[in-house]
Amino acid sequence: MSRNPLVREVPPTSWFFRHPRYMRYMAREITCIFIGAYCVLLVVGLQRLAAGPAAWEGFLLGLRSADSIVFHLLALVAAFYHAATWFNATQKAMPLQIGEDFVPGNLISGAHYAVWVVLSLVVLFLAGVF
Amino acid sequence: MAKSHKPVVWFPFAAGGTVIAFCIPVIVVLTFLAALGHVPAGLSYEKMHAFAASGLGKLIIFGVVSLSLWSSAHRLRCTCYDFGLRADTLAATILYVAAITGSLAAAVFLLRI
Amino acid sequence: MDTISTDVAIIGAGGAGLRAAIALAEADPKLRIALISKVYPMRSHTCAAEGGAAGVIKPDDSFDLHFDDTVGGGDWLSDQDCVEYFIHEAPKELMQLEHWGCPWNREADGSVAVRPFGGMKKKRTWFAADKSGFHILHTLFQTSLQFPTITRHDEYYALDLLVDDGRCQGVTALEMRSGVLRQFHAKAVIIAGGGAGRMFPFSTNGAIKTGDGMAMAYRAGAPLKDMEFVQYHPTGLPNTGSLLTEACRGEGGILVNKHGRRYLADYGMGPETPVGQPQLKTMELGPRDRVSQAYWHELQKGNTVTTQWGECVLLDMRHLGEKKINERLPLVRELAEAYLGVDIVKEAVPIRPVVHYMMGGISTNTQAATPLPGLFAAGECACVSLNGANRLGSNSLVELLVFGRRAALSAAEHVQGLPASNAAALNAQAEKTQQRIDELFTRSDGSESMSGLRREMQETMEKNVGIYRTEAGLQEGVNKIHELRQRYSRVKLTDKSSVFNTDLFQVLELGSMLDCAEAVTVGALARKESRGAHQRLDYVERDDKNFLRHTMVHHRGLDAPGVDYLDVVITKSPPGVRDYSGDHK
Amino acid sequence: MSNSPPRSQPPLAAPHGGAAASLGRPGGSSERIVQLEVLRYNPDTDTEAHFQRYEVVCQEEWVVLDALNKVKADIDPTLNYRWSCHMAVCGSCGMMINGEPKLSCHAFLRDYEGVIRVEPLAHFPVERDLVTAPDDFMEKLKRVKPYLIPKEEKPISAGEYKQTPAQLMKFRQYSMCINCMLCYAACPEYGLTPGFIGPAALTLAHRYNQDSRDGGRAERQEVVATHEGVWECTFVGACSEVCPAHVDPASALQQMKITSSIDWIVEHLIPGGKSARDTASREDAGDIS
Ligand SMILES: Cc1cc2nc3c(=O)[nH]c(=O)nc-3n(C[C@H](O)[C@H](O)[C@H](O)COP(=O)(O)OP(=O)(O)OC[C@H]3O[C@@H](n4cnc5c(N)ncnc54)[C@H](O)[C@@H]3O)c2cc1C
Ligand code: SF4
Ligand code: F3S
Ligand code: FES
Repeated sequence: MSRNPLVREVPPTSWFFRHPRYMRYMAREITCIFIGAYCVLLVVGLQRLAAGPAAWEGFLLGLRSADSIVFHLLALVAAFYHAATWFNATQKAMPLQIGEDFVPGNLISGAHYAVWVVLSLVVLFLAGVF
Repeated sequence: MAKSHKPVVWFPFAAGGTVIAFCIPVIVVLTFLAALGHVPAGLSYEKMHAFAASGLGKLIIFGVVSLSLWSSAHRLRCTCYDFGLRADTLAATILYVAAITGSLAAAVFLLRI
Repeated sequence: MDTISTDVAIIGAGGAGLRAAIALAEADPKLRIALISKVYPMRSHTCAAEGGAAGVIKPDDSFDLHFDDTVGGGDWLSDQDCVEYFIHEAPKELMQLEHWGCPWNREADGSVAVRPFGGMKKKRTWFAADKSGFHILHTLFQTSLQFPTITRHDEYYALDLLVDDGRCQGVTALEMRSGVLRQFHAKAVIIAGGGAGRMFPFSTNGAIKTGDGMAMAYRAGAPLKDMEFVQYHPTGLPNTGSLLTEACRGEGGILVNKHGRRYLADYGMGPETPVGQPQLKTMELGPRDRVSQAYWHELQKGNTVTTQWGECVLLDMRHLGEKKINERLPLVRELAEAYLGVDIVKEAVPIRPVVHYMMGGISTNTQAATPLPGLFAAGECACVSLNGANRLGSNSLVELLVFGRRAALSAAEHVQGLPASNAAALNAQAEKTQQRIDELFTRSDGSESMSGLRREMQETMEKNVGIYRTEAGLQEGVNKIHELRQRYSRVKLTDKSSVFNTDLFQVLELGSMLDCAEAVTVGALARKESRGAHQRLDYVERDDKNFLRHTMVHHRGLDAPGVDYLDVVITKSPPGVRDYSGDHK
Repeated sequence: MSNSPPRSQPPLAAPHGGAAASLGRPGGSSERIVQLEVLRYNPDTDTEAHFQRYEVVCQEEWVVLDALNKVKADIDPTLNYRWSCHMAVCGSCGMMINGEPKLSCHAFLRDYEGVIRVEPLAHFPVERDLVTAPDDFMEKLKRVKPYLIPKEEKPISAGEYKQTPAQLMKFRQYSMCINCMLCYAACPEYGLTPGFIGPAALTLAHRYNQDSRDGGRAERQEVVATHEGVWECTFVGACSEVCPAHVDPASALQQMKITSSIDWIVEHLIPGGKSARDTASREDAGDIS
């Protein structure tokens, strides 16, 4: 008698149910669908903008539907989730060594969050939100 | 095995990921406000038009839109694979072409402004 | 039976085996090298060594000092020509590892850093964080990957040496994943099989340290030397045997018995020093063996603490405070918390001495050659007589390198111009091994359980051949081990499957351990003196007149082994008073 | 020095609350019956794997490996698994414990409730019971040339290659890998695409690339920068989450993606830009040695 190694196939379409961390990963990846769709919306917006004031107003009015609100909510969640995962990851992709020591990872991601908040506030301010 | 040309698609993906993280949330907030009926002053036709008409404005808008599109397309390509879709070349072609088309469209519209 | 032809077969891919393989590959790119190991190389127990490796490198140090430390530390049982060779090769070997990428700790100017170590008068221990052995092993393993002439046979369990025409010409080994026995025909064999601490119930040694290499050579006719010298480390966790580093005491930890007394003061290591102010050479900073021995006396007096893991004394570090403990002893805190559930900030840790290292092993000379032509040995399984009666910490990692390489060079020389081997004779021997295995599988009267025999052996070793020994206890030990060896021939193999049958390997390992245990007990009974790690209550003095000699134990099948002696080589340092204070200078 | 009083500082030195009883977990000896559900597979007799239940009397502070050892010694000698060091350094005892890749010598019973499910490491073929075949990993390890390829050869007699503590720290973390393969069992991309060189092997390449003494990055790029190299990694990050030695392979791989991308740009977009070797030596400008 002899060897007969047992190969356990990974189920290609359902593997991510096996562990919560895989679900978190898939959630991160799926944000791209909403971001992508939202980018398409932006392109449409550009088209409307190019078409003149009436078209632009129509575009803004068109945003005011229940579907649009739901979509925006989803896109917002996706965008925030993406931002958080991205900022937390940067310290891994680009660790910073000063002398012997590495700058602690949460300092790096913390700096990202800070810049992000400031940038967002500036944009909101320029856009006249407050 | 030959070295991969992945960097061609990966670099813009990484750049786009950063752009999405920093810029998209706040932009979504803006249009969300509009969707709720509180159109921010900055989204008026005059303001938007003026912004998009300036060279810098065009550059920013194009950068954000095209990189974000690219990043999303690339990530979707990987996600398709993760979901068990094994036709990677096909998925890549469709998605990248879509992203490029979207970017080109954005460029055309911007130039018309 | 499959035959694998090679030039040199190396048994064991720990530090010693890998160093030998690389040295062979470098010495002669035409040599075919078979590297046989029962575990993947990086699983070898060299990975567990923490402290570091000694080699003279700094300007304030000298070869003479390293010589004196080693010979004195070994209680003059070291062969001084061997020590001489060793101390000169040591820095070269450590430097060679540096050139292979070993991440040695560094000084600010980029040179290699050294730290002080027990028994060494100068700072000369090279270290890679607290994972020196790990880094040495992985550096060697990774370096070995670039040599195409090294063919690894991972997870092959070596069984018997093939000896014909008065010389060693190969080995049989079981491929563990298939259960198939193969024979390796080789012009020379190097054994680098590691130690045998698993003969004892409490050991810092990994599960693989079962003395297979020693037993293999022993059965093939090469004598085992100085096996009675077994090193105990004073502070091990009582359940897992994990080591709590000497630094616990270096930082100011104290040892107390169940009455709260710092009992070391009662064993010539006092007077007591103030708590939290450790001083070199006294009390808790006494020498390793003396501290271990004091535990034994406390045990006899009933002063030990009874815990769920057996009799212990307490290592108290609470007065160091949480801050210092976290700063200096984070690993110790984690270890005690994780494995015992004791937080050293809040509680004293129960500890006990734990078997750590075998000074004895296959008898080799300074060329790493055994008395059996064609057979070489290096590493913990060998006794080249560097460590004498007591090994100094951080000498053995270097021993692996120095004598691993030396064994390779000797083997490379040996294989030149050998007469052709008699394949038929070798095949016939290999068949015998096959029969031995087959018999285990078909044995119907197997009545002895493997784990039962193992337990009895471990209890016997602990009880009779521990830190202190007596005539009566040793005699009991000899008798018991003899009995267990007889009973072993009726051991029952429960698992009859072919693939990765660890029941089978454990049975075989038990056989090896019993062979080694026999040499330990017989050697200890015969050595009527106290020297280094061999302490007898009935012969408390060192006896240079009768026992400045190496014990040589010869295998005699199931009969009692033969014992004779070999003189110690003394070149320039006549036996003197062992300077225990050197341990912490 | 004190004059050796018969008993020094009793309150400090005395074990609190009458010795034995207070040692270890409260309540003295704390035994617990643990239910293990172990995946069994014997190629001699089985065509499929199945779970087997064992009830083991354990000490509270034991690890899963201790429980398995108890099964092996007292209940079922035919159970097979690897282990050696019992101190999380030899890397042999990796298993899936309740679905998570773990070193069984570092998986504490007190962290588990109910039945503990023990399976062989995911993504590797099962040789028998909990023993997997690591051949694929071993082969990949070799492919990344995980050894020092010196920038400049020099004889031993010329002494050490100088390396500052800061230069050492740059790669030290990546040299701590114990080859336990938990990261391979955790990485879904390795599971989906077995050709992927995988976290530990690539990280080892990074370890040498980052070593100030090394000049072999260009050679390693031939493996690292391929499709099966870093580009198969989608930054799941599971590898770093399960790594018992805190090596952080995810970090190493992302860094390598960045350098590989820079290489590509240098090679393809900058006239005269050639190989990784250039970037490698540029990166290390400012070395001492
Ligand atoms: C916890 C601990 C800490 C230590 N700290 C230090 C220190 O700080 N400094 C120091 O100098 N020393 C230290 N030592 C001692 C030192 O680590 C060992 O003596 C040394 O590593 C032994 O190396 P080796 O190559 O001889 O054997 P090992 O590394 O044990 O390798 C033995 C090899 O033989 C193989 N083998 C065994 N039997 C068979 C068989 N039947 N068939 C095939 N292959 C077989 C095994 O697979 C393995 O590859 C320490 C030891 C321990 C346990
Ligand atoms: S990187 Fe970590 S998890 Fe992966 S093999 Fe190395 S030590 Fe194990
Ligand atoms: S889990 Fe796998 S995908 Fe990359 S980050 Fe780790 S190797
Ligand atoms: S037994 Fe060595 S890592 Fe667990």
